[in-house]
Amino acid sequence: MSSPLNVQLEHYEGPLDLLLDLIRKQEIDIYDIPIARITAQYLDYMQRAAELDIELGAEFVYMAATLIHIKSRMLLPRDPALAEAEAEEDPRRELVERLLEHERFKHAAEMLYQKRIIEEAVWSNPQIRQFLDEEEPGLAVTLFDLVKVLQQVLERARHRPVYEVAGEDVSVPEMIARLKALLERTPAAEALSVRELFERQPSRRAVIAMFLAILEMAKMQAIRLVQRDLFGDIAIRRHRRFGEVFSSPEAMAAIEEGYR
Amino acid sequence: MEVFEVNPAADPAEAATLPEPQTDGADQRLRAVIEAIVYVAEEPVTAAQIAAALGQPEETIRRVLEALAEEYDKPHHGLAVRHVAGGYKMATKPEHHEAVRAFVKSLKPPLKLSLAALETLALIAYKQPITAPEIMEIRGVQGAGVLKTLLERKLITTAGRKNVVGRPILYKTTKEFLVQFGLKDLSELPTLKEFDELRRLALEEPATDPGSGEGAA
Amino acid sequence: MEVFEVNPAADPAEAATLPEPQTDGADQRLRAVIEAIVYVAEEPVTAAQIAAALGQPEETIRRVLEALAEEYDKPHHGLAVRHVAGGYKMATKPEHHEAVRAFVKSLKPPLKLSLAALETLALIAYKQPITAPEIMEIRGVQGAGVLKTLLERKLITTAGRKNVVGRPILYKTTKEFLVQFGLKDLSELPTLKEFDELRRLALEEPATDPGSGEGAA
Repeated sequence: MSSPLNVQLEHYEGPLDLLLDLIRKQEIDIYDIPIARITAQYLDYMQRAAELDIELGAEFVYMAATLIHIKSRMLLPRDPALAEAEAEEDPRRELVERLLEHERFKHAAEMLYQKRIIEEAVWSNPQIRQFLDEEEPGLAVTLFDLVKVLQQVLERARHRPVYEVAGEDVSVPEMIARLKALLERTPAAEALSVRELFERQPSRRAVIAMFLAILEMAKMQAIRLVQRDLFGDIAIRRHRRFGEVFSSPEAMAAIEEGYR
Repeated sequence: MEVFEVNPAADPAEAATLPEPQTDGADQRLRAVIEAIVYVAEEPVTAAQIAAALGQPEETIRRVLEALAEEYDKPHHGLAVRHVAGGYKMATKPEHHEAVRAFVKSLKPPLKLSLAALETLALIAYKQPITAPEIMEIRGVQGAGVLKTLLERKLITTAGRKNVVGRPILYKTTKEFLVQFGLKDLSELPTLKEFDELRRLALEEPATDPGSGEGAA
Repeated sequence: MEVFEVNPAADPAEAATLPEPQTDGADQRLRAVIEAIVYVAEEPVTAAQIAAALGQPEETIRRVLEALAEEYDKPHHGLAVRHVAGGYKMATKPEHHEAVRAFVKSLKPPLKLSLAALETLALIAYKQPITAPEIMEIRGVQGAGVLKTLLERKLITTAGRKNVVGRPILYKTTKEFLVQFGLKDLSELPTLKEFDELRRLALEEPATDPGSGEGAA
């Protein structure tokens, strides 16, 4: 059997590629494929692939079956009466349509490739960086900014050698009491840096306790959170209701109850 | 498309005496601003975006952009204002690539795509939105492996799910695809029919075929 | 180095038969190449550098550069070719900076996430609602910072607390997340299994496994 694939066994992406190559290399009219010849050549390819230990996908086997099926249908004698009335469906038709569709996309791929070659010869040099503002300043302090600071501190603490003092196990109510005392010693107009407050804590647990204490006090409206700009340091200062909040004994009792 | 001439020196006599574009100050300024914007922008800019930012009618901006593109198209310019991905983008002209390459600092990595990937990309470009099983069916190959490559390169993206058994994911091409392939929009792609013509011309086959009328498939 | 071979206008024969009105093709082309080079270069380029690259006399290049600077100096241009640090550099004219800035500000910045943020977002999208400790455990790194970014970008939001020790906050994705990722609803997210499938096929390259249908566990 003469084969157009004599020199070396080419690699085909799939059976359609193989079929198309057989048809085009031999300049066969795709609308009148000599199915017996093509089937033989197709099977020959599969045979040699097997000899060379090249594994072909299941789709190659499936296509072989399709080809053999078409070949057998072509061999069936045609009903002359039927052939007169209406042209019998060509058993090859569906395969031809698939091959043509496949070929269209091979051409389309080629077209895309050409376009890429042009694009690779073209350069842009946008200068947008010069016009990108650094982040917008402003905005009120949210809980979220607070978390941002906590995260920074914890991150740094993680890379620092940790000296956890075993005995130093502060509860949140205790921390609130400490913070309250600290604020009372601080002039009302002055703000305390949250970052510094965190950094002063000896352990991670204490940092968390301080964090929760600040949250509680903000909720109680004992303190106000202030920030100059979005990435600026967050600070706390006494709320105008500071004295009022701590004057009622129930407030602290409720917190202590909550953390029991 | 109709192109409005910003330059009133369209009169041949006037053009002879006045080689400069004789536009009034405001027009000149608008042209200058738009040139600066197109130069600065990283992504293709649309007339609508510029119109919104400058508070000018979109149609005016579009006309200036077209005039700008036309002006830069002339051979004494090494830059071009190209119509890409629905917007305008400034870039060097491809014919100067050899000389320009030497001065490019960061060489962009080439978008190396295998033939299989390009075929799949073409398939998605023409048939979108399309599912992986449909792609495999047309390509006659079981592997949908190139989809991952195309997704990673941001040339395709998912487009919901198809309401058939198994609800397979649909894929479509992205804006990045248009940019990477220098396409104005998807309609700029040649039709699949045109590829048939191409093949016919190449092979000089008679145009009598049963296969060309398969629009329903 | 000779670089003038691509342009058909530079062909001497053609130039002879088609007399150009003002400048000849080679002059135009040289101007174009230099314009492209000045545009592309990150640092100011000198006449000497261009001369060396193009194999042209430095004096010729200098003249073209000067002419280019003069041309861009005109008010209808928003760009300028300025003489700085011994070389030439293209830049936007300062008088248009306000307009350019207004334009840049009006652009919706594309969603850019760090790898860590993306990993975290993916975990939340697929495992929602999920707590921070759970995310950390899966990622094997402490990633509270990315949750913050994701919350800031409104891609995730809190979803109550989990009833375990410490009652950690649960996170889920938002509507904005769907918008950003072009999803109608969460069911459109590719499943982890589908993703594995894509990966597996990509690794396999040409499909060789006849039983590749649904073997994946």
